[in-house]
Amino acid sequence: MEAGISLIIVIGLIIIAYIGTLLGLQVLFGIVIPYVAFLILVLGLIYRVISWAKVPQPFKIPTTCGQQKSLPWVKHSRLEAPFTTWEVVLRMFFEIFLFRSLFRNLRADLEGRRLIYGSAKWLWLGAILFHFSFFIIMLRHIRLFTNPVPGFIVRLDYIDSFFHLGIPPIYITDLLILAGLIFLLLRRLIDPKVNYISYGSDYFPLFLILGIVISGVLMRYAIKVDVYAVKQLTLGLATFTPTIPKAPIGSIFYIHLFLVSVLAAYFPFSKLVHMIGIFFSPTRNMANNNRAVRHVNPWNYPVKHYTYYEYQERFRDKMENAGIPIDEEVEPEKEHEWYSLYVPGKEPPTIKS
Amino acid sequence: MYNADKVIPGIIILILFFTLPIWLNVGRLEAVPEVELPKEEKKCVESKEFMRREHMKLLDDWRIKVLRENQHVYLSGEGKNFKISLQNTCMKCHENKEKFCDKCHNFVVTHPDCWTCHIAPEVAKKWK
Amino acid sequence: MEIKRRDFLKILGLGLVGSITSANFLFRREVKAQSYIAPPEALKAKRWGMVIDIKKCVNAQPDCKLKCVEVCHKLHNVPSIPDKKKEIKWIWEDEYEHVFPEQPNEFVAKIYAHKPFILLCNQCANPPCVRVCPTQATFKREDGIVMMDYHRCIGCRFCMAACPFGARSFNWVDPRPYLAKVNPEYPTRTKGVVEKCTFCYERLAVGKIPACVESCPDKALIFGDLEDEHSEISKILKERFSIRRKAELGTDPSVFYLI
Amino acid sequence: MIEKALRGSAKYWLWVCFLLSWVLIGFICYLYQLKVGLGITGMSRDVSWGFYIANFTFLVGVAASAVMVVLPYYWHNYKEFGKITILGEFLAVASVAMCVLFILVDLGQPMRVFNVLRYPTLNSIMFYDVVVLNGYLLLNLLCGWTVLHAEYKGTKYPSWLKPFIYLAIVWAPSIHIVTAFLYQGLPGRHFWLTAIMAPRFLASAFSSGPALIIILALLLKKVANFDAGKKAIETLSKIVTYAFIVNVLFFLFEVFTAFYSGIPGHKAPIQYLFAGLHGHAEWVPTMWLSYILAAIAIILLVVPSTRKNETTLAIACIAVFLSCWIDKGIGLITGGYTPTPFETITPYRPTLPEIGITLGVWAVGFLILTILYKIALGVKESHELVVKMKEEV
Amino acid sequence: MSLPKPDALLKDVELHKTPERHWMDIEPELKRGYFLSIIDPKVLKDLDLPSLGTWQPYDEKWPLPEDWKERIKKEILRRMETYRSFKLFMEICVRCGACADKCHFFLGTGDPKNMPVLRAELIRSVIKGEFSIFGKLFGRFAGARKLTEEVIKEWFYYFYQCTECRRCSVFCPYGIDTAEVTMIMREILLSLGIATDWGIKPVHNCYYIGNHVGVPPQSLKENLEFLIWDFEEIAGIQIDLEKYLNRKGAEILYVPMSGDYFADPGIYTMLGILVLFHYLDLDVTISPFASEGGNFGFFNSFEMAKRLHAKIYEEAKRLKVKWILGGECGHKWRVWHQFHNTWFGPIDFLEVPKSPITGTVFEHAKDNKIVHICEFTADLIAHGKLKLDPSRNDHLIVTFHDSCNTSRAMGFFEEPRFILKHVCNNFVEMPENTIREKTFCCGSGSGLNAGENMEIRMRGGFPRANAVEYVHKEYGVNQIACICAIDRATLSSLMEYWVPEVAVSGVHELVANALVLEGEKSRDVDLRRRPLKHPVKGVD
Repeated sequence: MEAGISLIIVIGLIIIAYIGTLLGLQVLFGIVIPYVAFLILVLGLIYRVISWAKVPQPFKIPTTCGQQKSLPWVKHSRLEAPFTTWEVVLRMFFEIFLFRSLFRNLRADLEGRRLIYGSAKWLWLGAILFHFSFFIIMLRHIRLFTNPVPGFIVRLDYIDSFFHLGIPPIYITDLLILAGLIFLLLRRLIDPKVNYISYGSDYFPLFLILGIVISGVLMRYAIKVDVYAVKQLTLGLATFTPTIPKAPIGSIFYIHLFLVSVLAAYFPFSKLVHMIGIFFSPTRNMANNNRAVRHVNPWNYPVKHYTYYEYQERFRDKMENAGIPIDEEVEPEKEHEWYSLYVPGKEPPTIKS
Repeated sequence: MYNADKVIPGIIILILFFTLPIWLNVGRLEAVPEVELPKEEKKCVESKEFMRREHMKLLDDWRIKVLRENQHVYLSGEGKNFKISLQNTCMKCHENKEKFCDKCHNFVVTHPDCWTCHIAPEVAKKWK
Repeated sequence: MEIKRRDFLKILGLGLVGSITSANFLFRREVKAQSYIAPPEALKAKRWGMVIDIKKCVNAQPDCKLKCVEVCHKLHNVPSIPDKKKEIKWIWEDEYEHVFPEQPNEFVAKIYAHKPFILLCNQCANPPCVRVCPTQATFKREDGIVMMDYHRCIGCRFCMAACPFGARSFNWVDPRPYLAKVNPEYPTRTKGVVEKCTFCYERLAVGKIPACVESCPDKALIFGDLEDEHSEISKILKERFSIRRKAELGTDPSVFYLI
Repeated sequence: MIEKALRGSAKYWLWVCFLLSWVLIGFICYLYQLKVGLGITGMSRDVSWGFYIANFTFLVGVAASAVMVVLPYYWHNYKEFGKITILGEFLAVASVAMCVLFILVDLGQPMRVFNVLRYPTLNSIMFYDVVVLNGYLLLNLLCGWTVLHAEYKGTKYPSWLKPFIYLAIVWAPSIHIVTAFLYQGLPGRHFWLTAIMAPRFLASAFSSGPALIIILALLLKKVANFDAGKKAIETLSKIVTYAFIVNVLFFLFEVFTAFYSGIPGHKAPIQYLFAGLHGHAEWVPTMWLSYILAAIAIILLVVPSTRKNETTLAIACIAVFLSCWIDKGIGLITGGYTPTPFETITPYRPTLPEIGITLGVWAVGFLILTILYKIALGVKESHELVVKMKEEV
Repeated sequence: MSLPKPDALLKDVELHKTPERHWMDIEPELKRGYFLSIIDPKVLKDLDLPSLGTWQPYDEKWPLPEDWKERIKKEILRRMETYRSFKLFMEICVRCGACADKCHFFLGTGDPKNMPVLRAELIRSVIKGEFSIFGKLFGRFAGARKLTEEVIKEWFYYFYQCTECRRCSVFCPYGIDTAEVTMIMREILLSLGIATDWGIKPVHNCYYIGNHVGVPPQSLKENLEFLIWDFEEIAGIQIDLEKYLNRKGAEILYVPMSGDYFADPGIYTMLGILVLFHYLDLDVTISPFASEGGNFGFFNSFEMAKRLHAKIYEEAKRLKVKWILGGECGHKWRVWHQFHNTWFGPIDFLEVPKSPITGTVFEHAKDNKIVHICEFTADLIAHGKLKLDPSRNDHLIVTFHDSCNTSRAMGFFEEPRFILKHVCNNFVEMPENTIREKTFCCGSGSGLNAGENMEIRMRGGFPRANAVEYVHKEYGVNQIACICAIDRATLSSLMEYWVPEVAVSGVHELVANALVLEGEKSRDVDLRRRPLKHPVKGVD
């Protein structure tokens, strides 16, 4: 159901863009919306980043997946239990670029009374295919926003279209991203567990990106557009001299651009912010050096606790009888300042960063 | 804000990343190239719009027709006849590859490999 | 869950079908009345063939200096590569014992000892090169010409292994540096593809006979339709004794040598 | 399971780096070839296939030979091959991968390689070869990986796999028969035009492939503490013995046919390879080396005591492997192209960049093999849960 | 205990099937044997905690106060502003499902709400539905729902079916840690006064008496004395207990766990440690006031954890020791390792820990000055300071259970293994996907080790027990060693249910078993009087 609705929404978006071009709203769909969407994307992401940065991480809670640094002769797992900042950076690098945690994935099956664990790297592979292709495709699109196009983009474009399949040659990443997306979509539909936890907001970006990819692919191979005119428009956008080129560009381009704009505007306010969020993940971006380097909690507050003096007074007789040494030096603690989340009027001072 | 030492550079990198094309253009931006159109001929085999979109497809169809089906003449939408030949028909009007083809192809970055075999007029001229 | 998923698939299916049909409807391209024709002046045949009159040829050679080779290679931008191993040849000369190695005949050999024979692609009726080509880059046209589609050749060189006549050349390197002069009307080839004589298909299309035939000052090369009884070539072959290279291999060459 | 290949001793990483450096060298050479063209090789208008295709042909055999361990294990339930089967399957994967790469580097226009699939040509043996080779690659990956994964999970492999295993068994000879057909169906190449080509290919495959498996098994015993089992090695060495004798016999049959019939075209290639022709004798020492190695191998293999001794067996297997490699690689290709259709001789020698690319491809193959074997052994090791006390300080 | 037989227990578990209905439509059915009863309000009052009066979870109507919604929302928002972890985990999950079958409770129940992603979704959906415009607009399509009383019941039910083991966090591509979510959600429930009897009583004991089980100082001493007498009878060696109790000026403060001097089999670990202290003649003291290293406060709220932990900090100060040595415990080490010096640091009245026997300076503990007993012992063994005869453990085939918290919050893997390799000859690992960072919880951590929720405990412990069962069948394993006091208590009942042939022990019990003591007498039994394979020849 959710998937169906998501699909219908995406189709609706396509129709909106199509009708928009029929009505001659090229300026709206080619200039205004892209600019607004891009602005929302950048500002939205910055807003998100700041919203996270404003919240302190009270404790240092790395998830350790390997041996801590301890005695010198114990082999320390630098990536899995990083001790220094540099090791944390490495861990984050592998996490962000190679999806290391997903690589660990297993699949549990119950066979009679036995639990068995199988290797399950398909999700990792699908995710890698999708994300890397998406990244390369984004880089490739720089060719439409720069003039002259930088050499490395030209080379990237050349390598990506190495195999001469079709006119113009097909991009390898176009095939890979389709494979990755279809895998991710099918997985959501077919795997009962993943299907069960999926919302419309999980399907929507999938269909949206699929729509972007398919419209892009169609534009290149089937419903051709005047690339020269397209670049006139896109370069205009990048150089803040937006114009709608005189030569007409097919609706397919405006559909593509509109879907991209929707994605950009949707990005900062959806689960897609995981792209930035991962950098903030405290279980991954903190060093497991808790005992060596103190972590400061800005809202640490004193708490009420029972003192030894009270304790010793309570058990003095018993302790003396049992021959446990009594500490005569200890004095009752003066009233110490304390706060509590649970007692009215004693709440800890509110946190302001 | 906490971890400002990392967050602020992060935000800067984020902005730089999303505005990468702008920075790549700085100091080297060139005007949108205008292709040099033939002086005598005003009309290509098909309409300008069609040619701008589909010329590669058309050329590919031409090749198949000539090489594989022995059909050497193209009958255009307007009923005109054209001998199918990149070198002898297209380039007779568009007499300079660099000023016509390359201008646009370099602009939008496509890598057609026509010219490893086919000889551009200016190349033929320069041949010793 | 099951029912739910089926419902969903229905919706998805409907959506996909809908979007595809609507896409077709929305993006239908302007239909153009495009068509292709063969030019009326083109020469046509059921099976093109060639006869090489050895006597004429051998006798004329001191004077003609193999004009056929020169003209062909110039016309088709065939490079002259000094390294024999990387050579490209469409039409060339060789001695009897190399041209007909399967017919070691001392006496014939004596007559033609070290005399140049003209060689070119035999345009076989049963061409092994076409049989082995994995991409149909080499194919046989209806008029019997064994064609090369350089755009499709992947450069696997299986055809070279299959051709018993050594008629095929491969572009081991970019040929252009080896071209002293260029014919701007004809393309060159790119490195990594196989090439050979194509009986001047481009000249046939405009009503001209192959360049080698046309250029031979002594009319030692005769070109025509082998299946047309009234053609010159058929008549000659009916009248005179001719041999073909390695006929026993069953490739049925279309190039005949008049002895 | 792949993570098992990412954890290893210093020696393992040293070996991987060694291979990677060869891959890099090969890749650089290939970039050079891509830029300049196949002209950087020693191939010529007359000898238009060379070292690449020679190695390809040989490796198809190695790949096909996996069936020699898979068949007895799955078909005849020969339990002794239980541990060695996966070695065979993964060797096939690595070999076919090398085959595919050798074809790719031999192409003049590699970017157009997909034309083979875009324009499927049913009359071309090359098309079938592409189909059977890639099919075999997928089958072996599927079977090997699924069975290994089942082992990793500690279960039996799923029943749906059975048909694929049987298909792979039937498929194995087909890859080599089809590869033989590439050659034996060509008119005008006397050396290749023989109905015995396919059987000869199979015989050489079933000797060189298992010989390599034996060498690898003995090597793994040394470096990876993996014992394939004495019985398995013994059975395999018998297979090598018989197949190799048949292989040499087939060659002798060819010699008989050529020389007793006395047809010059048939004699010429053999003369060129073993004695020299028209003053050309480029490959004579190499070819004799091949047959001297063959003789040594046969002696060592036939005598039971040397066959059962691991050292002499290893020597014999290396001899078989090299002998087949020369005979079926270089010998077959140059023999096919010499003399040329004009009864002349154009000598062929691979150039340095050509050898560099070849070594690069072999390095890729061994890298794949190393990784797959590392995974396979890692999975087997992971079931060995007893912790052995090691002095760690 | 009306628990079905082991084979019958898993009959209803389907790992690859999901219910027909959307999870938001499935109201929680509070099954007996799955949840804990609610704490007596008096106890809450003693601890200055809010209370809802006397009631139980299965009551039709929960006595929620009138302003409960506002209070809950306020508590959620407060935590979104103070815990970046919580805020982030609520916002970046993509529901990839990698965590789904990693949770031992899911594997033992097949209940989709036990998939870590859905467990977090229980709160995530409310945050969307109550605070986000998108969520309010799109409702269920965006995974949003409203806060209702049923939701509170669901939270209570499922956040007390999470043992905060962090296994899901290992597999999550963003490191989303359900333990963090669970801890915060339990805090939020506590803010209303919803707390379990089993969770709060030990806190009360610990707060006022010094340890969870409420052993007063004199009983603590008696228990230890009993252990020592028993040891004297077995080995003929007398340990002087006096110097270890509440002595000021010692070099080291050792903090045990109540489980280790309260019940079998923990007591043997305690004995092992005492034997080791005796063997080394270590200048160490134990405080009856801080006689609990474990921290049930941690299972209720961060604040309570700090309130309980304060006493260890204060005792170290009072006893004027140089550094602190911690016993074999799981979540205690989470608190000690990850929270201790954030709460109380900088801890400058102590010195950087240095082993008085080997001289090793524990650099990695230089700031919070706390050393794990296994680090300490492993260092001794590495320096050859212990005379060990591993054959004294030959009657045992030992496997090692990595405790969740030491594994995934500390990275503590090699030290105990190093010790085990040196103290016994038969050491077998469990299958690789069930150990180290992928280890399975005993199923009863985080304050769930009560008797009333035995069914969920046995289900949750099933993955761990299943791996033990495997090595028991394949290798004859008959002893599982662990470094967690809750493990020692809960694994015993888990093993009794699933693999009765396997006994549970701490690592230091095995150390003491293998220790060759000066002046020991001949014996043919181990510390817990099980016959030895090779009797010990003493000096008698």
